[in-house]
Amino acid sequence: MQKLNREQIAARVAQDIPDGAYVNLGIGLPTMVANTISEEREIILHTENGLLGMGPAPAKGAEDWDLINAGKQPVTALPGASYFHHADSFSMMRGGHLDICVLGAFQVSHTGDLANWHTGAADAIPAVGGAMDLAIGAKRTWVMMEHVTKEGHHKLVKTCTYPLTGKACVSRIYTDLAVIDVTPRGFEAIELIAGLDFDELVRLTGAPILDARQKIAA
Amino acid sequence: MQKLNREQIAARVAQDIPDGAYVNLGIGLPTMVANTISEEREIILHTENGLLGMGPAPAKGAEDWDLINAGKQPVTALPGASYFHHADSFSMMRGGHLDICVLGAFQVSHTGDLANWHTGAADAIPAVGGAMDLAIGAKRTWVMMEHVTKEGHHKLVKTCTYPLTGKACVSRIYTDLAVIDVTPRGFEAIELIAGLDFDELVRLTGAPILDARQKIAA
Amino acid sequence: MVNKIAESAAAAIADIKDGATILVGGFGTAGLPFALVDALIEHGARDLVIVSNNAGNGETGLAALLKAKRVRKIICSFPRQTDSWVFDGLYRAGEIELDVVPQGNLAERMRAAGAGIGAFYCPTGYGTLLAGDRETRSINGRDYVLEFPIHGDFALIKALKGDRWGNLVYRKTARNFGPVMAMAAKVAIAQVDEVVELGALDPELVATPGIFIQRVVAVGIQAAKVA
Amino acid sequence: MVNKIAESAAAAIADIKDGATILVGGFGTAGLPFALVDALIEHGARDLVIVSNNAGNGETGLAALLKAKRVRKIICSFPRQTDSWVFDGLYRAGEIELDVVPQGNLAERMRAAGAGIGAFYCPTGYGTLLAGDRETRSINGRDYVLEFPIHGDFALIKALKGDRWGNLVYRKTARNFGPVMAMAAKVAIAQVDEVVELGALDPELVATPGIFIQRVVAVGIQAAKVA
Repeated sequence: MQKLNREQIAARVAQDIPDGAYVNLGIGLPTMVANTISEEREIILHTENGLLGMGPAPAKGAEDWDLINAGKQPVTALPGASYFHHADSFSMMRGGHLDICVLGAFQVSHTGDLANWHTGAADAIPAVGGAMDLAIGAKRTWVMMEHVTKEGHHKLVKTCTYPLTGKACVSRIYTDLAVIDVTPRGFEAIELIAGLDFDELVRLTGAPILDARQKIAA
Repeated sequence: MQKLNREQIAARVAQDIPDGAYVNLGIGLPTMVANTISEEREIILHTENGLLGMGPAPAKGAEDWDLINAGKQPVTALPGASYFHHADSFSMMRGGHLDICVLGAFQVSHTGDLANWHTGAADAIPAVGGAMDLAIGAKRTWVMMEHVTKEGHHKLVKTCTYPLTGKACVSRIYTDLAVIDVTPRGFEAIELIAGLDFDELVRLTGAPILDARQKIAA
Repeated sequence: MVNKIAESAAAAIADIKDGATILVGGFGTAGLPFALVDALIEHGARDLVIVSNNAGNGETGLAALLKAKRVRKIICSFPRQTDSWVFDGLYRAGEIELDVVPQGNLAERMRAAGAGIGAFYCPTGYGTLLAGDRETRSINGRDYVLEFPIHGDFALIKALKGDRWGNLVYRKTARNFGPVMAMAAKVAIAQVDEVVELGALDPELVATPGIFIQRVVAVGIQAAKVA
Repeated sequence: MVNKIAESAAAAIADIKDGATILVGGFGTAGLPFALVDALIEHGARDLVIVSNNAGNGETGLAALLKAKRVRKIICSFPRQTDSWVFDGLYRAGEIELDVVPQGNLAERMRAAGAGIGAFYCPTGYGTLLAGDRETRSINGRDYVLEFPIHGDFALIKALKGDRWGNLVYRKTARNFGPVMAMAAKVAIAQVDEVVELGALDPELVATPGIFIQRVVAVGIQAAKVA
């Protein structure tokens, strides 16, 4: 069994984004999804600091620091792009106009609660940015993360122990081991990487998880 | 005693509008104020259908029906004008950004209640437009109207009998007989037309009115 | 390829069902999407709820839709005009329901729908008939009325130019309700004078980003009103 | 003649008093009004409450204002960044108060202030720490948190061009918080690369109509950030 690396998780996410979708990719890991979308596909990327139709990073030396993404990295604007202010930009999220947002996470509960903004550590400086707006705003909120922490702790859990970003907002999780839907019945694995036993996935998951691979194939 | 005609009331209102003020002139009688503002003065007119920097009516034959005022008459846009949508336009009112709005009225109470949108008649078709937003939104709401009705009924009253447009919103009233402030003490006349006895004004006013002419002169 | 261009006004509105709530742009005739409304009349959907600033002018546009008896209810700020005889007649005959909403509340309630706001406290209309039995609240000494969003199943709006992503630019005061209605409807349909190539619109000038628009149809220049 | 052009950044901000609440535009360094913030540091006002998306980058702009110990409290969405060491140090030393607000709520609460909305029900943050002990309400099966406006005594923002009426156009994603902060402040001050003649700005392109701006100062082109 070979776990997916980050690029492979990103590519797996990209595969499920329909053509024509309006998508926001959260800062950090999800940003990598953009690089795995093939050029012939037309997916319209939103960045919450006021741009729809975000293009790839500019060539070295061609950076325009008035044209950045949510991670404050220089980007480009595609033909068809538009600029708008923050209240309009967050209306696009909160109003349910984005089809998908992809976020990183510390923990996701089997009811879809998301924790991704704060470790709860006493000395941590809290910083939330647009995470809470995105989590509850998009039509579908997908999470992209490693299945367990570096220390081997569960990240798919019954109840998040870290402070929440949003309640019952995650609909699907892409990990280095599996693709998991969050349903009224809890976690349902719809895809496992080659060579991974379902029992092993159960062991690595901190809440009950159903094998729904047949359902999807059917 | 010669009552002011409508043009004269309009001119009297215009005289009190400071240079540089942002002003909305309600449909009907107040629209006439625009014509009495001398050309060398710079007053920025707002029309709630999405224009700031409204200019005079276009020349005959030069009408552009995409460029109209709240009364749906063709207007022009001055250099420095801007266009915006309705939510932004009414934010300008409701957010207290307009310095003055001038409205017509059926009745004004001595606490500043305004009735100008509905006669209350059973068979009347109600229509409010932007009157309620304007009445409560501008920094100052001025009313411009005849002092009494054609039938001789009071229009300055203790309590409005017509349905209200806004409560405690009117700060000044310009009539064909006087200029009246609405204060915590009620109506206060600050100016009477030449030849009008104060006692006569009292008779024509349906609520207590104080003579505040000295106060202003002092 | 994202392509929101519909081949005709008829095609653009074909899935509007009886009973739909439709936000119709325009202030008087400026910004009124005549081609889409004409297509809707032709289409035949009935029992409609219309949200628009006015209730029709003369015998065309919204007035024609009303005259064809397709509208069950109208939510608007200013139905009564010198040329609103079609509405006036229906209203006096008890053949149409009317919900009068202050103009700014109409705009803000649609914006709230588009922006995912559940409700908001608004000072407009406090203490008046139009506040009805709505909740009120005093905040920092000022009185407010609780207002809820107005959502549309469809929006029919008019813009100057559009592209295949649905980006729109408007013309002068014809912009009026277009941007907020586009936000507030499940399916927002724009008639434009002209469809332009992707990239031809200045991204700084786009007043309605394409995310708010589902369909665009070019109808050529339609004057707001012949004087 | 209406003339909102100030002769210098120093003159534009001269009446900012100790204890003022100041909305500072920008997302990171894009749209950050460096010249106005530098003038504010020079000016010396202290005990300030700053509302801005971030809490300073590097040693310039907001970070320099913080470093000069002029800020009592910051209301922002994302203080912690790779280059926010000035803020981080003050925060850990207990020398600055922090109020973290979700980014969209920050924008919407300022818009509400500018739009005369008393409060609004917002789904963002429901069930999280950041909702604190705010009122909540379920509307049509969705849970909302009651959010109140954020007003500013002053706003300091950056735009590309302005005119003597205060009309502004912005550049790309440097627009960010400028328009909402302009609405939300009693005195909104814009630094612009260039002041242009009245009538030189396309009235369709003006993103902040002059009614929301009290002062404009030309400072020449200030790059958002040298990479």
